[in-house]
Amino acid sequence: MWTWFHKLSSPPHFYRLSASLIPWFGWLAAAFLIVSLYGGLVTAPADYQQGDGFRIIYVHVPAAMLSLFIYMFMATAAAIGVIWRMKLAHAVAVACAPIGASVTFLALATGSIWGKPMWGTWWAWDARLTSELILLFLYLGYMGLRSAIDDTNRADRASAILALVGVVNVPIVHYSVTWWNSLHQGSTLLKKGGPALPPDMALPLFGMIIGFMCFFGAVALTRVKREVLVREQNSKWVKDMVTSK
Amino acid sequence: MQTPGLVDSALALLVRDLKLGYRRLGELANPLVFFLVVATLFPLATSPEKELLMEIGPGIVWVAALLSSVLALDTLYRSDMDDGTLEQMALSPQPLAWLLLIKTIAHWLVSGLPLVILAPLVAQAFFLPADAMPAMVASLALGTPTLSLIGSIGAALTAGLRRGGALVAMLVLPLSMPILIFGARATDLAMDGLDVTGPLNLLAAIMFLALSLGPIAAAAAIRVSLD
Amino acid sequence: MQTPGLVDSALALLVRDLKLGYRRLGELANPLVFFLVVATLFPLATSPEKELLMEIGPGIVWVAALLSSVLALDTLYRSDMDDGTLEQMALSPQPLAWLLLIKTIAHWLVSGLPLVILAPLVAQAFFLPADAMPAMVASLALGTPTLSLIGSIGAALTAGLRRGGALVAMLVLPLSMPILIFGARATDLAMDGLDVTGPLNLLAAIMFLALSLGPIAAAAAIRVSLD
Amino acid sequence: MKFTESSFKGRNLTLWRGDRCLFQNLGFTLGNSEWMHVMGGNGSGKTTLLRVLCGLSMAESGDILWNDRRIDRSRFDYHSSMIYMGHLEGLKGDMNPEENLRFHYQLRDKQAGERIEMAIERMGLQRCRTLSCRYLSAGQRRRAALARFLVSQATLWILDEPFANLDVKGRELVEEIVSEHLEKGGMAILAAHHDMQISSGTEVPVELS
Amino acid sequence: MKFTESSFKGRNLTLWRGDRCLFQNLGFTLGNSEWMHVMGGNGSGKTTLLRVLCGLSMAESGDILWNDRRIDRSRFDYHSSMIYMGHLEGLKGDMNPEENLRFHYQLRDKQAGERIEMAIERMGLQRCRTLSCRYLSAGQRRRAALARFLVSQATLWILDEPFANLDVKGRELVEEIVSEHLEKGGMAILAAHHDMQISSGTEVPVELS
Ligand code: HEM
Ligand SMILES: Nc1ncnc2c1ncn2[C@@H]1O[C@H](COP(=O)(O)OP(=O)(O)OP(=O)(O)O)[C@@H](O)[C@H]1O
Ligand SMILES: Nc1ncnc2c1ncn2[C@@H]1O[C@H](COP(=O)(O)OP(=O)(O)OP(=O)(O)O)[C@@H](O)[C@H]1O
Ligand SMILES: [Mg+2]
Ligand SMILES: [Mg+2]
Repeated sequence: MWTWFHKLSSPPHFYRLSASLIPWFGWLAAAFLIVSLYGGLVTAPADYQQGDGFRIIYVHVPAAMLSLFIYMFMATAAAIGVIWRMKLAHAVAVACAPIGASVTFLALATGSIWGKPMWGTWWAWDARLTSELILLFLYLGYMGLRSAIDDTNRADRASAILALVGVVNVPIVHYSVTWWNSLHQGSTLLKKGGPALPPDMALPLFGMIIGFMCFFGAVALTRVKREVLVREQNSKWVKDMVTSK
Repeated sequence: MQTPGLVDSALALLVRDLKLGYRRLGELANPLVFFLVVATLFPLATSPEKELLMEIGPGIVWVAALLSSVLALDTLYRSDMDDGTLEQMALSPQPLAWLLLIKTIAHWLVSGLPLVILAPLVAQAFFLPADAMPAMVASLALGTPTLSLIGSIGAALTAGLRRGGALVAMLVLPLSMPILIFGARATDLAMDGLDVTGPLNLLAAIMFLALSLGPIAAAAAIRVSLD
Repeated sequence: MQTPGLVDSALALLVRDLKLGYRRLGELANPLVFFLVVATLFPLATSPEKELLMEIGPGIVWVAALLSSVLALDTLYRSDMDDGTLEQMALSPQPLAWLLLIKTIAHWLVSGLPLVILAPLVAQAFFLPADAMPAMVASLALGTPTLSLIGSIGAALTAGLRRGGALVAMLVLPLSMPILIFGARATDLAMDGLDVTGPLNLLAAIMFLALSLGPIAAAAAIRVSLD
Repeated sequence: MKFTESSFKGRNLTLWRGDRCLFQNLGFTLGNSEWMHVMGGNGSGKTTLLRVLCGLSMAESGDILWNDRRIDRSRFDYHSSMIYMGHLEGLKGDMNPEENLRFHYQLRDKQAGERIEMAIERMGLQRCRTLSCRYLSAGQRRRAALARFLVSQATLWILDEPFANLDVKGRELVEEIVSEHLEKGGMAILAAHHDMQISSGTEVPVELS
Repeated sequence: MKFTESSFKGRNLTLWRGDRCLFQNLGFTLGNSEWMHVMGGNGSGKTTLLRVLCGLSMAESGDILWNDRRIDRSRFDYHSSMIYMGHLEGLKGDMNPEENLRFHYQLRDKQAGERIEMAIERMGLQRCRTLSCRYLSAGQRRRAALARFLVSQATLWILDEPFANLDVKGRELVEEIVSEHLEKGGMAILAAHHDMQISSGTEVPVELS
């Protein structure tokens, strides 16, 4: 276990590993997304209340879930980076932040597009919506703090602390619908006793979620690869690699 | 040589910070003045109608409290950082998190406590019913220390950077939004004659969480800033 | 040796200050995010009802204006004072008042202008009617420079005399109150479909007064601070 | 008073700043009555090394041991037995030298009170003891910071360019004080461009480039 | 290049700080190729005197004359022909040395551009020319501030402890630069605790106590 951990944390090894993993994630994402989109947009029946408008769920829910997942992932990486002083983990956290911010923005945008017909307003100051907005601010704050510190080492550690502090917001986003009576609808997918959706609606949704995850994997690995290269630009293995090309 | 205990060192630091705050009367007045300006601006900017003022009163008090505590943040560690006293504190045998907690408390005494004391005055100006006053003061008393504690993390993260201002606010405000929501909610409930223990308990819980975790995060951040 | 003219030196200083404000392109987003965060605080603290938000909207925008000009004030001269660049500026052949005016303009470009540009967005979120928008933007465009200019005098006084804070508040507040009142009045009038030229003319007049006297007062204050 | 036997060791210290290696595999051992003279031109990394030795900065790799325990694992022990002065004096401009000194020791040593008087006198600060530090001259500020060492009973002294801004008498005074400290069995680490006339103790030179 | 004939005079300068008289009825005359050596222990008032001579502080009484005109009456003239470096370097931490130097001369001299390159090289700052000044070492910051003098074509140089934080080579460099300046007919006012080896020009000693 430890040797594996150590091996993974060596930049050249990670670089090669990620280079071989990216295509896998990429193709899996493409496959899942295409199939589920077809399932969601074509074969799934229209909702008896909302008609075809509900189909935005296939973007909104995966994006919203991913926004939370990426934050946890980023914070975990940052924690590993701080505790074990592993630079690679910091590189992972850095690479995740912009993706997380974009996905959060996507969730907010699709949510408000959906909210207009459903609630009659683009935006309401409701617990779920607000905490999701705070999540976006946290991502932006993370990136803002990084950009304000020019020394990578220092920026890594400072922004990691911020990411860890921000973790308190994640359960608030997730449980906001349970803790406060909210405009936003409650948990339907991960409810006890199975999802409260008919299978031909739910299956494509799960497919989309997996597809989004794989897409995140591919983009994140690509960004980490780039980040590692920039950080290790003076090291021997990068120079060897560049000159051997 | 006999190292002073936690209480001795805390007292010394508290006295020093209060003394410095008192010597710089101006800095002490800033958050206060700002608080009053924000509060008086609203009747001027909107309209002096009683119903409206009553409705926005608690919210305004809270926003003013939040903004003025953020405003004062810049001075929390910056000056100690610039003249090297913070690095001397980090090299003392006392735990850094403890020292930062004391500094934050001193900061709250200078910037938060006056707000708690002044709030009834402002609330009066906003025609807040007298029954709601205790709830509002209680919510401020429980909420503003948390604001200072969260702010202290932000200030610690940006202590080494020259352009703190907007960045600190950007880091701190999102995290302090829940306090604002619960604080204003408590006063709202009290105005409607409802039970306020719910939000007050929550504020207290958050305060204790912030008390236990905030200084540790701030200490870690200061060590990074000093590097 | 050929001493650069007023325009050359002004351009150089402007570019420097803007560069320091936005060392990285990403930092351009900072005031934007900050303003949005501040704007979100109010509905959170009061209530998200449309009528209420509509009524307090202009007030909120003006509070944010005051806040961002006060928040950034401390950095206006303090950092140049602490690292000695201000004393080098005072020793340059360029008139000090001119240099300070340029610095104030740079400060407004960083802290005031984004506000003027973003105000319609925030106003939208507060359901402000579209007809009132031009008046509001105009009032901000005329009012925020004055806030910066008045603030610059205060900042100059406190730059060296660290205990002059109370003095600044006393100097800055009475002077900036009228701006806030007229600014918010203009928007209010426009919302009711009335003529806004009165307050706007007044704002313009105050701005020109501040433009001509502010830098001279600030330069005198800086010379005292440097002594 | 004699200091108890202690040791201060560095092993394999390496530090990069940007794309520049300040020191690599640096090692040293310091025992009682030994002083380390850190030499090197401007920008060679003396200040950075001293901050690493204090525990303010972290080296990329390598260990620093106080009495054979890593300093980041025994912070209390280490920081109780060391004292540091860097380029920044660590004086509050709104407090006078005496208040500054007193506060410094309120976090460190309960019994320092009596020695503070003596330290102010010996550093030649009698005339400005009640003057806010912001009005002090550069050399007077330096002296106020150095007064800490006179009060201190720490074993390890770390001084970064103690001579900067001092006049001739001031410099002699510092050499005298350090010599006395070494005589009592203390250790010192000094970064300085000048030659130092330290009359006792053994010099351990470290050259950075 | 030779400097035109100029004169710098002080007459009856008196200054009190608090209850302390720093100097009283101080007078001096400085002509081309002369340099004033301001001496005195810590806190004797050297920095204060230099700031008065710059026009940053005001003396209680007395006049300072540049080419026989009071400096507060001919600010443009005087400030066009002098350059000052104090205890504070006047560098922005967020800009690199080159940007700092360039900005300094954008307010003073349109034609300084070409000389900036040379100045950076001569001060030994090639390696850190693109590094933000906040990351520079104390000596490198000092060098960056001194680079201004190499670019300058001002007649009167005022330097407050130019040697602080510099290494041996740096100190020799400063002496060299000042000597060259004096050879060209410039004037200099230096406050320093060290002995200075200025190989040309005439020394005008001023002792404060
Ligand atoms: C701007 C507005 C909106 C925001 C910020 C938002 C945010 C979120 C978030 C963060 C989640 C994920 C929660 C989690 O994984 O724990 C979520 C899930 C969901 N959202 Fe939204 N949402 C918005 C509008 C809407 C609207 C208008 C609808 C439809 C009426 C909607 C329907 C759903 C559904 C069905 C889920 C899945 C719930 C589950 O099974 O957990 N959302 N939303
Ligand atoms: N981020 C960075 N990138 C590149 N170089 C850096 C960075 N940060 C610091 N440095 C360099 O590291 C060195 C730090 O030097 P340090 O302050 O330790 O020098 P010093 O020996 O104390 O010098 P002095 O005698 O001038 O005080 C400097 O040369 C500086 O230019
Ligand atoms: N308000 C005041 N009251 C009393 N004394 C003061 C006051 N302000 C300054 N001083 C004294 O005036 C002197 C100013 O000295 P200055 O900074 O000019 O000294 P210096 O010769 O440059 O010393 P150094 O060699 O240490 O740089 C100091 O002795 C200081 O204590
Ligand atoms: Mg150094
Ligand atoms: Mg001096």
